Amino acid sequence: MTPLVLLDLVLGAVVLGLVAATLWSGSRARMTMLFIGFGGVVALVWMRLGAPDVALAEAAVGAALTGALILRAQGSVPAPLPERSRPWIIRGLVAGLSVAVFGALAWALISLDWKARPGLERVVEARLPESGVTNPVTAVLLNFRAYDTLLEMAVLLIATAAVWCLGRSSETPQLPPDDPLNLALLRPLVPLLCIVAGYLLWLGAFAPGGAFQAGAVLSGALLLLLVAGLPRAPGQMDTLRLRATIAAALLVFLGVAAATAMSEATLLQYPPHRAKDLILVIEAALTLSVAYTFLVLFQGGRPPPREVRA
Amino acid sequence: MMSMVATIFAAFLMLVTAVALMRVACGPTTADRMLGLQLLGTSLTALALLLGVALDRPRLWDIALVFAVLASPTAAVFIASMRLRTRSTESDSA
Amino acid sequence: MNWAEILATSLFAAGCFFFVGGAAGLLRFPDVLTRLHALTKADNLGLGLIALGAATLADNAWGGLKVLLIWLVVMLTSATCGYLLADQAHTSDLEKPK
Amino acid sequence: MTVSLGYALLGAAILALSIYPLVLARDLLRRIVAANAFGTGIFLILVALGFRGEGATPDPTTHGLVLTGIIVAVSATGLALALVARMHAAGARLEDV
Repeated sequence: MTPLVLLDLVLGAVVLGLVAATLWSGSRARMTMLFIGFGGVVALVWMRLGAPDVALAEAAVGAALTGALILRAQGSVPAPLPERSRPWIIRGLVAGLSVAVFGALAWALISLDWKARPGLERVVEARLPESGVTNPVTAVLLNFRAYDTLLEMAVLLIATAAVWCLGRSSETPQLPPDDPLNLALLRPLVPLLCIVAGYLLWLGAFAPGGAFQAGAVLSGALLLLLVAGLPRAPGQMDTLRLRATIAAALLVFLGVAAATAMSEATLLQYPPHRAKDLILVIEAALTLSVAYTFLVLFQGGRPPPREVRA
Repeated sequence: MMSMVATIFAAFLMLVTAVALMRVACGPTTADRMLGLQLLGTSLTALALLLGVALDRPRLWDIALVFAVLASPTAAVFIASMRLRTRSTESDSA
Repeated sequence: MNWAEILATSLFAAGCFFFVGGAAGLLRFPDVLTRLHALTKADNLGLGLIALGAATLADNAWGGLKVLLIWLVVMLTSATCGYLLADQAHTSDLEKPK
Repeated sequence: MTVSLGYALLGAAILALSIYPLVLARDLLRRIVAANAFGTGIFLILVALGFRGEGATPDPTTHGLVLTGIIVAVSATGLALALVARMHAAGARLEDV
């Protein structure tokens, strides 16, 4: 048994145990806290499987941001009553369903010819020089399949709009306001988070990284500012600037799409010598929009407009 | 050679982390669970460093950096929402 | 195995030792504040030693500096968040089991 | 090959484990968490399908898909949490679920 097999076994056992403990535990506090841990451990699985871009996103989004969202929402959803059990026939049916789904998936996966499975890595590798970047995942997301990412930004905008339609945001949780240690935490960390976000954005062109990871890290900085209760922290008020930042990525993306449609006759087909610049512009806008979108999703509703500031 | 050593240490540290997760699962208070998560965050940072050596991909260290910088926003949100909740229960009882 | 690798291996081993100590303390100590004490050992020393080990294996100086930056950030986070958490646990009813 | 298959089966197990709470849990927060775990199971199968063994280049399209999936999942989670909070603010009781 090689050490790597040992690592695989330990990692698999921890992930499986963690899922079972998260979903099948009686207490809600246990469920939420274990779920945050689950996101972090899954990031290790992505590293193991040679997907560092996904691991970065999972570490930032899956563990940190989803955790923050759920922690925030926990307060506004009343504590559950002790689970009244459902009729045994329903429980039996659902248990049978999950066993059947696992059986079918396992059968499909085992009977798969893993040596001959199709893949696009050759194609991506062959066309990589035309894409303007050398990180294949960024090339896929922002050039070869840029259409998907464009629609993804539309999904984010729609989710934000839907959350804002649901009502006002509730009271923002805040750290003890006059504690000197808050400032000791904020002063070095907020600039550092911004630098790391910029670093990931720059890295995305040639190494694991990119706009989504950068945006998630930047939203960490915004969350810190918000939670520290700084009077002019972004996300507290429904301002034009906030709305513009959230919509920026989609607007820039649509602008590029329209321009390429006119000059190249195909939607989002960048001219090769311009590809790098275009991707950088789109990614910069994506970073800002993603960061502010996560911030307003955290708020869980529309912040008050500027007038009713008092 | 070094990658094998680092893989063994990573597997070992993963086991230690699983033990720490028991504290997240058992509590008893929410603060205990948060302590468990903080230890998990630190172990994940260390594991990302070790995996970078084990799989011979130093780029994985960037993930350790992300784990490290994003530990504090999560902890801050946690502490802040605990404060909000204890304050609202106080005003309910008052 | 050259000297850097032997040094890194022993640093990894020492780091893992402090993680074991931190995890054991987290499990065995009786209340939040003592568990916090155990946790800081793993945060500061465990990660610090593993980071030093990784830094000795870095291909270039930037890689090593990045790893040391990670250690500094974790120390800052664990110190301040540990304080805030202890403060909150101390002043509120967090300490009562729910 | 066995590594890919093992992690893909792990993904299938995560997916299957989350079906029960996804359908039956009375606490809506638990359903949202289960939906997230369900998604992670699918992501794991996808990434395992793109894994080509140690040192080989994995399939970047599956990574792109999963990355998109993670971002969409968190925005859907945010919307679902806001919906649940609004439901309870409007006076819905857990017994109605």
